[in-house]
Amino acid sequence: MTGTSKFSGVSRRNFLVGAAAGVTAAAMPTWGRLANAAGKNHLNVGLIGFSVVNTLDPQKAGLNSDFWALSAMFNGLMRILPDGSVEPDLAESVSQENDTTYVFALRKGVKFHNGEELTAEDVKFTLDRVLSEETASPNRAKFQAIEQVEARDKYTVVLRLSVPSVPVITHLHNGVTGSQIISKKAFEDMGAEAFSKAPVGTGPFKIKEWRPSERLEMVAHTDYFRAGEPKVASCDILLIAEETSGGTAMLAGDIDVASTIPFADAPQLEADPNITISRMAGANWRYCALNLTKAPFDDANFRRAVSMAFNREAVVKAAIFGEGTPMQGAIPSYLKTAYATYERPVCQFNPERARAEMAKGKYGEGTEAVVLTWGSGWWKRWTEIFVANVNQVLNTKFSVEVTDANVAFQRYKAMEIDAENTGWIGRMELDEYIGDCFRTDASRNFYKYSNTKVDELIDAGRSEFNPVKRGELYRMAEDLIVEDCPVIFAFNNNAHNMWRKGVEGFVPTPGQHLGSQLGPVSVPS
Amino acid sequence: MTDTPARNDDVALRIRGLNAGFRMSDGYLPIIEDVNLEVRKGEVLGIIGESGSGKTVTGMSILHLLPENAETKWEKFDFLNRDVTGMDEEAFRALRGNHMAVVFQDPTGAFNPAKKVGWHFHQVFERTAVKSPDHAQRAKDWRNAAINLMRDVGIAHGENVLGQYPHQLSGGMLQRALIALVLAFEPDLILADEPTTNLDNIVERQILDLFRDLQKRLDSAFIFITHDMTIAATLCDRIAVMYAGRIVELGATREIFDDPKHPYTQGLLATALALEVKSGERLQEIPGELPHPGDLPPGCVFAPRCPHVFGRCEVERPPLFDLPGREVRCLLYEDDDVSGR
Amino acid sequence: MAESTFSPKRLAREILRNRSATAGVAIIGFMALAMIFGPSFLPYDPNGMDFMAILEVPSWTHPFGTDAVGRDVLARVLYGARISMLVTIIGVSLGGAAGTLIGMTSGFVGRWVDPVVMRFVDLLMAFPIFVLALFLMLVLGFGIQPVIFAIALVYVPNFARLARNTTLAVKEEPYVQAARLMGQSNLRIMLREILPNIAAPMFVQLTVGFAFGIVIEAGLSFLGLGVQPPDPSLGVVMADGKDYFLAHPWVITLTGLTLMVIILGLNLLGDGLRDILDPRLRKRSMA
Amino acid sequence: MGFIWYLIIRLGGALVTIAIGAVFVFILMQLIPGDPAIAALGENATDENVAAFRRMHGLDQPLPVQFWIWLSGIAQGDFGKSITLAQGYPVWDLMVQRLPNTLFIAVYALVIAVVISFFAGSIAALRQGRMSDTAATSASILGISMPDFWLSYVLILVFSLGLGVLPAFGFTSPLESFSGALVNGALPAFAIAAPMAGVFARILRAALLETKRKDYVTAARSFGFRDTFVYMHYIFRNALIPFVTVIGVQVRYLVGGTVIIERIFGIAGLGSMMVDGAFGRDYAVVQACMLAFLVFVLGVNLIVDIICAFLDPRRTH
Amino acid sequence: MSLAADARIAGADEPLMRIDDLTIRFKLGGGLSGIMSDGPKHLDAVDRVSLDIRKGEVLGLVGESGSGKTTIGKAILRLYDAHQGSIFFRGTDITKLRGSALKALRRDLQMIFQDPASSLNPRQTVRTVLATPLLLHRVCRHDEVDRKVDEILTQVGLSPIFRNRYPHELSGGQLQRVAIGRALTLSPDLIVADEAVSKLDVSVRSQILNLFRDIQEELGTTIVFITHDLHVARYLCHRIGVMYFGKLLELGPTNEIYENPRHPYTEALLGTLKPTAKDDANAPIAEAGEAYNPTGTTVGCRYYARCPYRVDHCQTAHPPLENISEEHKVACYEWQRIGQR
Repeated sequence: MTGTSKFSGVSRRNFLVGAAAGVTAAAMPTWGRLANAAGKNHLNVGLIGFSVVNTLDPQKAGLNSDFWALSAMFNGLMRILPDGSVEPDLAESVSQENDTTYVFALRKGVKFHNGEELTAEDVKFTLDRVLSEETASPNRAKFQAIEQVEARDKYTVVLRLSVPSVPVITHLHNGVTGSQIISKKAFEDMGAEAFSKAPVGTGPFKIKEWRPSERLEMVAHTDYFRAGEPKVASCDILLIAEETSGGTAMLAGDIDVASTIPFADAPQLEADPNITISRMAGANWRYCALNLTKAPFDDANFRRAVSMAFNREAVVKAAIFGEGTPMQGAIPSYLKTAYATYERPVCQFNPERARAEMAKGKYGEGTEAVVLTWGSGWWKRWTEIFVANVNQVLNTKFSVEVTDANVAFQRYKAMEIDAENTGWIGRMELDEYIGDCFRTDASRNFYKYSNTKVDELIDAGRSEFNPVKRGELYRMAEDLIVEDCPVIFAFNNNAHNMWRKGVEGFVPTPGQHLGSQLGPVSVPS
Repeated sequence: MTDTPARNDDVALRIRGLNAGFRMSDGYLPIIEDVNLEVRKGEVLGIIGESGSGKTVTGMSILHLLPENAETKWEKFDFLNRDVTGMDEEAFRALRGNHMAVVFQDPTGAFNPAKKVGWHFHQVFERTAVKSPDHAQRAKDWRNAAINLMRDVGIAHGENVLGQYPHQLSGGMLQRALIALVLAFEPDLILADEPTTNLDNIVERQILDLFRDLQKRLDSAFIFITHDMTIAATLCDRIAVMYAGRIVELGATREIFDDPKHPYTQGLLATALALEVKSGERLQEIPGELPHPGDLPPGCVFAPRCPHVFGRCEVERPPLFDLPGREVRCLLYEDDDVSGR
Repeated sequence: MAESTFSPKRLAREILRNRSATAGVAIIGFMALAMIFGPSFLPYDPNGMDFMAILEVPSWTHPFGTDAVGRDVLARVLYGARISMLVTIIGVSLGGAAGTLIGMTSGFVGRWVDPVVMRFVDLLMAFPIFVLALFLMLVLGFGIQPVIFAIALVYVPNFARLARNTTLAVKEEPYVQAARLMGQSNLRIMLREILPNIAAPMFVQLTVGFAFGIVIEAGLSFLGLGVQPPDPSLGVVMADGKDYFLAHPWVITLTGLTLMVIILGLNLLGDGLRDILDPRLRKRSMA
Repeated sequence: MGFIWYLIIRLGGALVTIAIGAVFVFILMQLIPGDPAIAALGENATDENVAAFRRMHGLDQPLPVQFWIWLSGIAQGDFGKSITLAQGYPVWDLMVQRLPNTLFIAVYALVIAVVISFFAGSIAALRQGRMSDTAATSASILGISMPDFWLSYVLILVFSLGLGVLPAFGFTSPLESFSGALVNGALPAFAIAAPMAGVFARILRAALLETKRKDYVTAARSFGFRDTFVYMHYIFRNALIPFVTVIGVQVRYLVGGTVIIERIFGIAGLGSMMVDGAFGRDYAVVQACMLAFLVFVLGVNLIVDIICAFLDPRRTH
Repeated sequence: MSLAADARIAGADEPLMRIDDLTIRFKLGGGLSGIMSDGPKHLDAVDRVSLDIRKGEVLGLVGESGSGKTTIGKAILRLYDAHQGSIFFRGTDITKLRGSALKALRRDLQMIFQDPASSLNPRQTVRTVLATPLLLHRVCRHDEVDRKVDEILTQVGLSPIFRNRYPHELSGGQLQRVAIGRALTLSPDLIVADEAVSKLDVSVRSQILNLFRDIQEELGTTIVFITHDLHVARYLCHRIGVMYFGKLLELGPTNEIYENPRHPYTEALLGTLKPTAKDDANAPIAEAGEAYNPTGTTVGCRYYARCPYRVDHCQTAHPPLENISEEHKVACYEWQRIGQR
């Protein structure tokens, strides 16, 4: 941020009339708009498409946006790299005493924002807090395998598990996990409520002011354990609810870094020499969940027919402007070890086979079903295309019902639906795509899918430490799931990140984790 | 002052061939036609007519105060021996107030409701300041001047009235105050447009007495517009009777009352006076109704109601015939015309 | 003389004589024709997706271009305008009818009913209009029927207040007293004597109500609360266009322009009708 | 004095309306289906999470109890705490952050609308029937016919992306930088102001034309006062009364407009907070916002009434 | 023959209607004015008035605006509720009647309003206006309605071609005829005519007055004629009641009132009738003092402030209505001094 705000970069656009549009970058004073910005070493980060960060207390937080913001102020014991591999972060090393006992040696001299040093007590306190029923952490289920957390000495923490579990280790990273390490002393001094507004972590930034639904103002944590980070003196995270506004804000130079951009605007923004866009397969999957307990989706033939009647390419092209890939299962391509590279016929658009498959089942043409959806334009659009597409091929009478996200999710949880378009984003752990969603009685298996073979494969995968073998196990489970077709797998959309010219050090992740990536980011002075 | 006309004649106002009407959404609506009037200083001319007869339009035409959609045409308009026909509006504005002023029918409506009575006096005295150095001096001490004037028109506690808003005063009181405002101008011509119609009987009488009294004291020319024959009889020197936008008869008050020529005047007097003299018999009627100005009969406008109507009346618009001391717009008197037409 | 009685023929003549009413009728008439017959002249189904023709720039084949799924925007706009108009007209009319009934009863009955009803009307009128509509949508759920209901409810207080005030004025008219002296029942007086005489301002309010009602519909649908896909309404099409407005601004701008023209027509018509039907204004023009 | 009494009674009436409004809003909120726990806890939440959350925030209490707690809190100036927008954050603090922005935009829009309409309305009335009247009148009706949310996008297209003279997004609190707020608020304020300016201009024109026909104007002209004097002291002065009254009526459209506009321009105001709160089922936040809107509308109407009372002595004396 | 001369008519001893100690109270503005004023929150528009209306007579109620004459008229017809007192009609107190009894009463009592333009529903044809009461009260069968309507129209001097006209197509005089016709449809015993000719033009007024007289003579209908026009009152009424700010000040046969007024207010009112010669300086007919403030707290005679005869005693209480002769009643302590000038 240079202290001038420019509205350049769009002048080539052909839709604007008049020579005025050709005027290049008129320098304008910021008018004190982003007050911290003027001439200082300041970073503005746009959190686009979200209007709420509900809490800054990692153990209470539940929303993706909560974590994307608060992760700038915290660290986990582990961290995850853009390629999906996990490495120690606050921990210096992890070792295994036996199948179910893990020993974490903590980094020494790590300082919390309040100046206190990080000790094993803080880690134990944090993890006990996630596990405590009283805390009611939405992420508690992730750590249920932990039986005991022990602070062996000042810098050693021991986790004892009930079963061997790879996911538990991954979930200790600074993402949508709830395991970010907090300062025990600060928490006890401040009390839960004050802490949730001004948390004390070890992260590169510390909170200055939180203006809910508007922005988080943070300043550099000068004692941050990674030398030389953060690179800027201060950083604001701005909540930009309207996706379109995110694009205009970037074009106008109001933000330096952003996660997500409107799919439609990607080429436009990409063409701007002042903006860098990164594009990668995102850590997400989109699908249509089906109610397996009632007609018509209690019939596997019918489900498969629908899946084969569904032209995923069209949805990718029209709903998200080509910014994604059709999916043949739940695992996104970013998880390379498990990603299926071969074709699965059930997930291939093939009208004839679809009709033939339908003919084998209980339900035929004219079958009615309501697909529930919610949310923003492109989300509704893909529902629309999906329904129109299936109706056209199978001559069914599917229809769309729209409600708001809250009601939609409530009805989804209670399975008061025929079908609902849904999906998960920002998940970094393989098990979250298969185990959490398809194991019998798993936390997100609302459609009550159950297949003992799948369960066995999942259990094996959870305790397999070899990444390649582990990927194999999950892919095999996925093969079985796809055949049963409990949901209609749809697509995986690209994860975009963008930053302005001169911004350096931002490492985009498939999960679009914003906060955890801000430490090394610098802005031109 | 440049706009003071020379006073070398006692004819204050002379109008010839006044026509006026309104542009409406559906075309032009003529209201008055061929009005000729003359008022001398110190004289009271009454204009009598029923509603819609055009008497108010006549009055407002003289002051150039008709609404914007009005059109007027003059053959001749002399004011204080100066030809003001076609005078530009700004110059004419300078005449208003200081030389010609109006007392309106509804005194409540004539005051700016947002301003106190005193403000009105102040502004009026300021306006008169251009007349002479004396007036300018008086404008400085407008408060006392206003109180004095109000005393003249029968308002005992003028100082209180100055501090009040128009709506706080009764109609009678406001009418007195309005008259005081008009008197402050010492105008050469005062037009009173049904100034008592909205007042209760007793107050009406008081205001009429006030007019009578003023008229004796001032040498201004008066035009008194009314629909009430009785009032006209007691107040006016001469009377112009209007019907459907035309003056149908004009002459000295006494003569008109003693010997009305025009059938309409005759009918009007008969019906109006019948009530007063209380014969107890059936009242005399003028049959029929007033014509709508947009829908006038082709001939004499009174023909459809006239008991003496004959053939030509229904096709010919009669001109104003000059009779000795009288002007009458009726074909019955064609032969009596002395003008030699 | 104030003209206060209208036959349809006379009304038509008056409208033709009034510039803004004529313009309004012309615009609304044109839009109505376009809405009713337009879609059948266009070779496109408003919901027909064509993935070969995504987001095409306006051209002769697609005058308003195409949207993200290759649907012809003009077809969607015309069809959507039909839905928008229908939703608005039904909603505002329902609200108008209910409001008129409530207001008229309140004003006519008086006593304790009037202050109670009016306090509630005051309350509803103290809420920002769009906020109230938004809330009702959340309560009622999304979709066409809820929008109609929300628009109706939002308009009830407007009409109730107007009806009540005009009723209070008309109630004191001698002819209403005369009707009472004739022994007419209250209901009969309301329906026969009062209603016809407050109908003109209510009618004017109705046209003006349509104009803002369609904005409410579009706004709600724009926020994703109103009419839902696949049915297009003007708001739905605009909300769609909003998603790609940077790169493909014609969808939102042209749809909005159409909406504006419709509102303009309604406003002009409302203006004209006010001139024609409001006896107060008419008398003045005679003065 | 009479006027003080008038104020007290008006304020009392407003308080009653607000109290009924509070009940109304509370009931309305409860009628909305959905669950704040889902909004707060996200997709990972388990049933026991949800139960704990409901318990923690008193959502398991019977409605009358909840209402009573909320109402008695308000009586002590405590508007409760946010649950899904900013868990544990006092609603009052949120309001304090947001209110200046919304007020600023509303007043900004109002000022723009009044200034534009003042000129457009006056010109139209003074030159009735001429070209400038036609132009001003047409512009007004065009303005009225423009939906504000659409206008926002058109303005962004032209002024931000096209000409690059005004920012499309972001807003500075007027408390931080007034000039910044003026520049950043220009487009949103104008988007809200344009339709209102049209309404105001038409009202002003009609009021001026009506006042022009009043007897007292004829009387003033009969006194030979200059046209400008008559216009200022008689015509304009008295036409202000209906003009100001209409501003009071329009406030509910104005404030409603901020709901969408704040989202489009990314203004952290009450309107956007209320929408977020409504979608998040953050009862206390939404209720407080609704009450704030209620107070705002009633307050402006009260001010309008007071101004009218001063403009029109018939109302006070 | 003068009607007024025939003051005592058949059945005069037995009043058709007896108003007893009637008070009509209005709440004063709930809104601003009520809050702003320090005075009482109500106004007695009619204050303890007692009055007999005799069968077959024309009773005139005269007074200025605000005197309560219209209020009494409407109270008789149950358009206002009595705050206190009773109204006996043929022996029954009608102030408490409701429902069907009230509806039955409507047949016997009718009203004619001041403004003919607003007394007819602008959306109804003349036929509808006249047929509605006929059908509602089953005066005639459906197939007889047109004949009956034509009969009524003829009775009030209108041609049957008016049957299908709307009010705006009729002139003021014609409208008033229709209104009179409507009042007659149910052959009422009593008609209240409220300023029924004051909005009419002079030339039309006599037509309507004649119509009233014809109807009265033909049908013998009792009429309460409310007017501020003293000429009209004298012409039409057998007896006159003079009202002032809610009080009945004087009541007596028309001749008696006009020739021998015994209340100072009546005297002043009648004083306004005397035709004044143009040059005749008149003694003031009433003091210009402030009128009685009906919302104020003044006790004593309401005419006190303006009364030239006032004595201290008048301030104690408003004088009661006393019989000064068999037919003549006055509410004045000093009545003996009046009329002696």
